[in-house]
Amino acid sequence: MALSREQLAMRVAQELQDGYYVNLGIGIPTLVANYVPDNMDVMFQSENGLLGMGEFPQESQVDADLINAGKQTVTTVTGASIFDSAESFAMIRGGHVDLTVLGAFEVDTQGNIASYMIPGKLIKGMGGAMDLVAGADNIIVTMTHASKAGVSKLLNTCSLPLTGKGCIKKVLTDLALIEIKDGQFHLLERAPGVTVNEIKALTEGELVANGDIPEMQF
Amino acid sequence: MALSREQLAMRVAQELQDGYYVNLGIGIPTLVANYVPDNMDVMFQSENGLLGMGEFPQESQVDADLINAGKQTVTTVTGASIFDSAESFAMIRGGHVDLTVLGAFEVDTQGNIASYMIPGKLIKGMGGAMDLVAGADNIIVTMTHASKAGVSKLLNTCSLPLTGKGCIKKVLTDLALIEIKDGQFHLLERAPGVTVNEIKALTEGELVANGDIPEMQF
Amino acid sequence: MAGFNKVVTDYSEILYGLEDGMTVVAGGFGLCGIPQGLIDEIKRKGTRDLTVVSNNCGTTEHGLGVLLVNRQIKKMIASYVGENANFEAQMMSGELEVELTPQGTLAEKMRAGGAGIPAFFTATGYGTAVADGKEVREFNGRQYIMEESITGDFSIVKAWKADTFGNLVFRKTARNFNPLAAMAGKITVVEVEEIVQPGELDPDEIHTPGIYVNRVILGNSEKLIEQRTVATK
Amino acid sequence: MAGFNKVVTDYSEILYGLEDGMTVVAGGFGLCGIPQGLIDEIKRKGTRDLTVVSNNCGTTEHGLGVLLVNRQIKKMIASYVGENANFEAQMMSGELEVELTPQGTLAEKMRAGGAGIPAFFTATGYGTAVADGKEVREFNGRQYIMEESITGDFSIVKAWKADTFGNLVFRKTARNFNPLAAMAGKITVVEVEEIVQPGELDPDEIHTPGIYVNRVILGNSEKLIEQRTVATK
Repeated sequence: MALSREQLAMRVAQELQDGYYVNLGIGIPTLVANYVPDNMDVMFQSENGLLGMGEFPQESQVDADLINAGKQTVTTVTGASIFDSAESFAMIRGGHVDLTVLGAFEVDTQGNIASYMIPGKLIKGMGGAMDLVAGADNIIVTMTHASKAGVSKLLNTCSLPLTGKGCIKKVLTDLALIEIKDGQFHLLERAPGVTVNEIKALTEGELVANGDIPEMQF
Repeated sequence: MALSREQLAMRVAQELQDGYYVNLGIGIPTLVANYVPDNMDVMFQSENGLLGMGEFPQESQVDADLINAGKQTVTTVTGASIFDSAESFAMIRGGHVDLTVLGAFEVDTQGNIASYMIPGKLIKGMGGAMDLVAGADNIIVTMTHASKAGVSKLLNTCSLPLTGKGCIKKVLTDLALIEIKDGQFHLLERAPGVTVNEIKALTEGELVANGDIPEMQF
Repeated sequence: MAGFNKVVTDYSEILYGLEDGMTVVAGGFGLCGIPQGLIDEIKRKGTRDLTVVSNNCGTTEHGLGVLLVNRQIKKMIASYVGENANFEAQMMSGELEVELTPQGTLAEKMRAGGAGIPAFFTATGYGTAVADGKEVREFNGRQYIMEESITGDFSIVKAWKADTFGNLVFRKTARNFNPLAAMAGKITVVEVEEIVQPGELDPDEIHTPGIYVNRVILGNSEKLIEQRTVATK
Repeated sequence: MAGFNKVVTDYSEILYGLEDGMTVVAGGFGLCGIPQGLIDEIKRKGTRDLTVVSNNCGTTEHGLGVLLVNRQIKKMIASYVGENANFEAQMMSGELEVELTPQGTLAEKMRAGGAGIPAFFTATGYGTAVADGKEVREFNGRQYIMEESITGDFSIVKAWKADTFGNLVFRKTARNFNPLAAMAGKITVVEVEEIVQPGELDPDEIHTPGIYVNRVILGNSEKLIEQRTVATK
């Protein structure tokens, strides 16, 4: 069965390591913060200028001067630091963030990602997404594997305007964990109860499934 | 008579304006700080990361963590700010400093300046001098007009390695205040008792002296 | 010290020198740390045909959105403009020119403009529409695009505290683009919550040195929250 | 929070990963704000053929000069190296390679290296020996040269205070190149005067966020003054 939003977040959380600085995009990636293993410390970077983002505030703590990149009110954890936007993107673009998690509309076998714009609809802008995909070595894209109509989002070539070129190596969909390598999708794990053939059927780009593909464990 | 070091500093001080941020090089320029008019406030920038440099400290105030660009112990004035070297040169190179005063070995009619290196002697490095001459619009070079042997330092073409190209517009020597414009030296003022002909004789580059050239007033 | 006193007491004087057709660089992220009082004064003054550089363009009722509604903006350079319905209409009609710029590139462009760096290379945007017409160059086996810096005729900034010399301190994530906007402006004006005497701010703790600041005014705008989100547990 | 505790208690562990032939970026201006304890440890460790990037090269007895005297430096990238007699001899003999770099360009190269910017344009050095072999380009009628950024395999930094997460605060002009060196290093190690608990440093007043810092050690080096100058009146 396809992963729920919570399961997607739980699976991403398994990629965390103790001492990681992590940038979480809006949507599903945000949920990852709820599943940090107890024996592990990670710090969340918010690209509007905060390292050490905490949980949402209690009513009494709400502060208009303390928001995240999604413009939501947040708190800081102990040991947080605050800085301007150039410094924040120096961290991101300089490769200092250990893991970046973000959503996408499409990815392709060349590691391209499209995530910010659907022509004909309102152009809202790329915000920090282009910086994040270009700056990080370690990126996990979370997305649905295909549209509700069954149209694959894992393509030979992205059809939408790109957010970044050749920068994505790991994709977690509601059906599969996939590595992008040598111009192919490589199936690493299946969502529980989902078969390799089901995944192949919903993957437009070439999907390599070598040997026994394990189910995800939660 | 040729100006003394103190007179050079006094004449430069006449170029100050209320509210100016000023960077003073090592040597004679440093003395300018002693002649700021009473009715005027200026702030001194030291390129190692200090805006609002004060006088030398009393014995009891000496602080190894508070030095100027000449590595001398200094103090801060009220309202000073401290920053890193990139920020310091952002100010300088971004043109935010109102006046820069620095010494030179040679200048020429093209506005070139040589001030950091004499081939064959020890190469000590340019420090911040290349940044200062490239970053400032308003620069005054203070120097002796000629060597003790009478060899001009105001040349057609600098003979020493350049610190900056085409960036000097105003030179104060011990004999004259000169503007560099249209590939010529233009005599603006004479040191007291020094004649135009005496200045011409010690100026290799073409010197224009239109009309009555006033003596400097102190 | 008269020479460095940058305090202006009347909003009608704070925008002296701002003219039609100029480029205005603004601090703020969403509605956080925006110079609302200065924006309102630009509206009152009615300056037109502005090129505005800011991460966002406010909402229909707040932030730079009020200048958009009032048809004072000719061109917008921003990274994300999703919160303003009016924006879409003006953009679609061709009335408003928009240059979408990645957030990090935008921040770096402002800093570079203030620091005398006319252009720099970045991997951000390589291979995307952002790279159209820009030089691509390889360094150490990776592709980068050249981005030119931004300077403003005017910068409008929101800070927490200023001393009378214009030294600034920002509060929490209201800092965002404000120190960069302060660097990028030929004339930089700042709205603050508190004005203190020189010496009250520790020199080691000043975020923006006064050399970047031309005028300071005490503001009284309400701070707004776009996404008021509170803990559920 | 074990994950972010960066405190190392023994100097013998602080340089783990430093190898012959590496590039080391060092903070400090003259002898002000130099990581003397880390320099002494590099001497003790005996790592050789280093490329060292620092504004200055210390004196014969202090700062990076001790590594020079000990023949551990192969190449020096600096803006001003006048305070070290040994330097001249090694340079003249061809033993030491020297790349003189304008101070502002050096600072910007370190920051750019840390910020993922491989190159930038600057007016500094145009038309001088510094421009030899570098691309010249005109922007808005002015000539600029292209400078490439610097990253270090190792950065050695001196700060005033650190919390255990590696958040740093510098004191007065001992800040200088230190925050930039911290950004530029693949591995950044820091010597401090005081280690405090997380939360003791105000998030708004941290100069270098801990994300740039790998290890922190409590130093005990004496602070030196090169030009002790006192008021005469």
